[in-house]
Amino acid sequence: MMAVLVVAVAVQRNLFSVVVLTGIYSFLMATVMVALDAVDVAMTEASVGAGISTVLLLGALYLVRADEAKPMHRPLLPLLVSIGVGVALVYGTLGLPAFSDPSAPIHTHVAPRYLNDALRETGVPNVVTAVLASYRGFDTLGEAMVVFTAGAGVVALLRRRRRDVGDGK
Amino acid sequence: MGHYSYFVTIFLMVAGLYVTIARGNLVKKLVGLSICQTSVYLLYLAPGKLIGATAPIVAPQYATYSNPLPHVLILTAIVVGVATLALGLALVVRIREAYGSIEEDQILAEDGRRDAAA
Amino acid sequence: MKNDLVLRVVAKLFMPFMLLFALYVQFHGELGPGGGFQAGVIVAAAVILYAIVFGLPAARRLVPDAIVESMMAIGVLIYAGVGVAGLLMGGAYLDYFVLDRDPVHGQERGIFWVEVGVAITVSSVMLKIFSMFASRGHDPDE
Amino acid sequence: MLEHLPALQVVVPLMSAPLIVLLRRPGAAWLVSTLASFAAFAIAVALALRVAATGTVSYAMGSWPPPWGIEYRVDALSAFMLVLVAGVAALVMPYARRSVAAEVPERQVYLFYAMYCLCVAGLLGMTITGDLFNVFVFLEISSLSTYVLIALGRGRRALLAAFQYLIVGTIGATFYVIGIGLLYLVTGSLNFVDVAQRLSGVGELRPVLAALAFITVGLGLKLALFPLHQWLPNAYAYAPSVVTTFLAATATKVSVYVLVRFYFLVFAPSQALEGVPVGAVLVALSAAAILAMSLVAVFQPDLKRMFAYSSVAQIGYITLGLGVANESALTGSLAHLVNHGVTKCALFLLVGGIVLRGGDTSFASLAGLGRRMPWTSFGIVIAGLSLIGVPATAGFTSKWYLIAGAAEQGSWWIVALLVAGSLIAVAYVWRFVEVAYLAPAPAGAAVHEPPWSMRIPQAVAVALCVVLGLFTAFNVGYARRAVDLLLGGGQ
Repeated sequence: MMAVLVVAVAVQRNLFSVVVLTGIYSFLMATVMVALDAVDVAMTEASVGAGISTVLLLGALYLVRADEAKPMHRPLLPLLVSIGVGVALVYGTLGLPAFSDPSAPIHTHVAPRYLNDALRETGVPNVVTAVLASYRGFDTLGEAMVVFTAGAGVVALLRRRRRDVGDGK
Repeated sequence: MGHYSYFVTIFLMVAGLYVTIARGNLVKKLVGLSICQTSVYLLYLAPGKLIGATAPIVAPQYATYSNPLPHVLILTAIVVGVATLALGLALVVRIREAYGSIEEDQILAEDGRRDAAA
Repeated sequence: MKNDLVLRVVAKLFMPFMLLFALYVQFHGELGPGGGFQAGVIVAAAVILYAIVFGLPAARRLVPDAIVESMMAIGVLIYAGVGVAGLLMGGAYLDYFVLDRDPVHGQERGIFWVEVGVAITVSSVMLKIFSMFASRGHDPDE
Repeated sequence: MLEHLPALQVVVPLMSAPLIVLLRRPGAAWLVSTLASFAAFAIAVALALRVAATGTVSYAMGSWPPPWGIEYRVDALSAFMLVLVAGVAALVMPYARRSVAAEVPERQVYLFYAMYCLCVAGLLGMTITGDLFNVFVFLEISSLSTYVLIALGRGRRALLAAFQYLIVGTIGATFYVIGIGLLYLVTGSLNFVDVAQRLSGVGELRPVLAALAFITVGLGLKLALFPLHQWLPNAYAYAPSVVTTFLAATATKVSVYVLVRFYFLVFAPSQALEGVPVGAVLVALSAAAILAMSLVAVFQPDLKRMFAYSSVAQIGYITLGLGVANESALTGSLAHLVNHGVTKCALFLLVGGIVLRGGDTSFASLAGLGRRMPWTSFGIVIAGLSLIGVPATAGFTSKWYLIAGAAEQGSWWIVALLVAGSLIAVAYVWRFVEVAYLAPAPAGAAVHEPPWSMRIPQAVAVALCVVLGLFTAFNVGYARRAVDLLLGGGQ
């Protein structure tokens, strides 16, 4: 289902449809995340991927008003590069532990402490929140900074210069 | 199940990457990029799942939980993704205002003409 | 859309519930899914809805631009400030144990303020980005 | 407070960015970021002295012990990089006041400085952190702010350059995330030291190999490793002068540094990669970079672009040393990080002065520059000599070690290549000399140098090009210590 959507996104030339399809893709991704027990992530993906991103894309589309032009040349090199990347990843993942293997390193190292002790050490039952805000709180500070950077950056790029506003000279 | 989840992830990722580097339309590039990033999330989340486990919110009636660390990392990655998208779109809007086009080929052609005239 | 009565009424009715839900997500984040980031996005979505239905100028009267821009900075400063508080009270940076005599309480307090900071930054940044895009469209092309 | 220096190193510039946004005044913004960058420089020097005296410093964020929490780790290698990044950041600031006022629209100036602080904090954070994922977060802080800084350059081409860099940079960051994801899946940890230790117990090598490939390509995109460099010349050519200077001197270098950490402190000690020809591939790519990019630089019509291409070539020298990977070559590589950083810093600072006074850096408009801007031209020649690697300049010492490293290994073709690269550098530096001194100046041109606030940083940078060539205690001395750390397996 998601694969079909992605192909549709790649083929579709009407940018409006592309954006809508991407929104649907994000919602599907969110449901997959719920199935994977990542409820916090699913909630974020649904609100950010399907919500905010779509609004931003639509807003930008309103400003640029365009459809995609026909490509001028056959993109052979990108295809090869993409396939090469895919092959490298398949090769790499073949050596990984199988799906849902409880003896995989990620389940036996580091994470158990979070699951066993987070409630006692931080008083917060949602382990994701505890790790996010406390154990790896500095990452989250960085994350907030990234958001801030994007906000200030968009202001820097899109704020009218004095001449545009017409109050300068 | 085995490695099935990885292969799905890889397909999605490669498709996104292809759209990003093959397409000349700047908005489409950004869409491809965000699909590519989104699928990487699965690469982290899928291995964290344990069948029979529940979401990592500690409660007395459950004993096994899925791994919370990938969730935290991916939360951060999602935020980074939307931040990048916002900046990218802002640039696209400015490019469109400056060049009147959002096709990479046309923009480069325009710059080439300008160079030739100079 | 500005003149559609149904939309206007529904939007007005929805606003308090969306904000309430955001608060729930914010403060329930320690027990269930959710937290500052998600709550921030929901707050932003509520105001964006308002802006879409009532127009950007109305939304700007509701939350002036300058305030939104300052809030972006204040949010991260709260977060980073919690870290500095940890330093001043004798711990490491972002050390919440020292924020209260009882270390676990200190943790809870630290996490609470950190999430508040995240929510403020996220909601104001999302709002700001939206309004930057929206106001860009209002003038003649090129 | 002294034991908290590692945290303050990053937090001071990080917190000054929102502060600037609150203040909003251009003057105040400049003052805050100047204070922050000088404070960061002072902290970096203090940390470097402490590492030299007492060895590696580890700092646990939030008092959570690694690998559960995020560790900050200052060792001989990262202390060395911190001094470079913070030093350049501080050196550029006094210069920035006039240059930014001339090149950036007034209403955007305070945001420019906020972005600059974020970029500095991002690069410092990448350098100091001991956590794989934290590198990604700070990489993104520095990248996002860099895109904005480039886009604030004059003219619409800056926008396209920033966009192209955004696409490439994000792909690079995504690849990096994939790479560390694979490492995480096989080791269960995100801490550099912990991952390195656990990696030696990993029997299955395919994910580790794939991780190596993805991390190399991801960081290679950021550090402009040939042939992944296409974004760099445009980004450097169209960004504001201050940004070009800071990026050329630090941003690519920090990515090289992260790559070095991975190669020598994560992959090498685990012996996971015995028999994989990483070095040979690096040497081949670097050789291509040195020759091809130096030649391309010779034929550029614009001074700024020429130096941008020369940067790609010079990064080739650095990665070449990593590929050869014996003691001398590595010393040369790491010393070249600093030497080339300082040299390019000087060159772009001087070019920024030309932009301020003339606005145009194409060779056609530089005719007779030696008479119009005698000091600037003289400075470019001195820094150019360092770029070539003439004895008694900074560039010479690092190239000398690189050549020695290649000779020890018996790779004479590499020695020949290094000499050839320098000869081509002579050709492109000569182009400037020819235009500036031998071509007649346009009639009526008077001497018109940039203001003192810009000349002093320029003079300091040019002087450093020579001083670092004569007194090698900092660059080569520290590089030596860092190499001991790298080849000693990290502990």
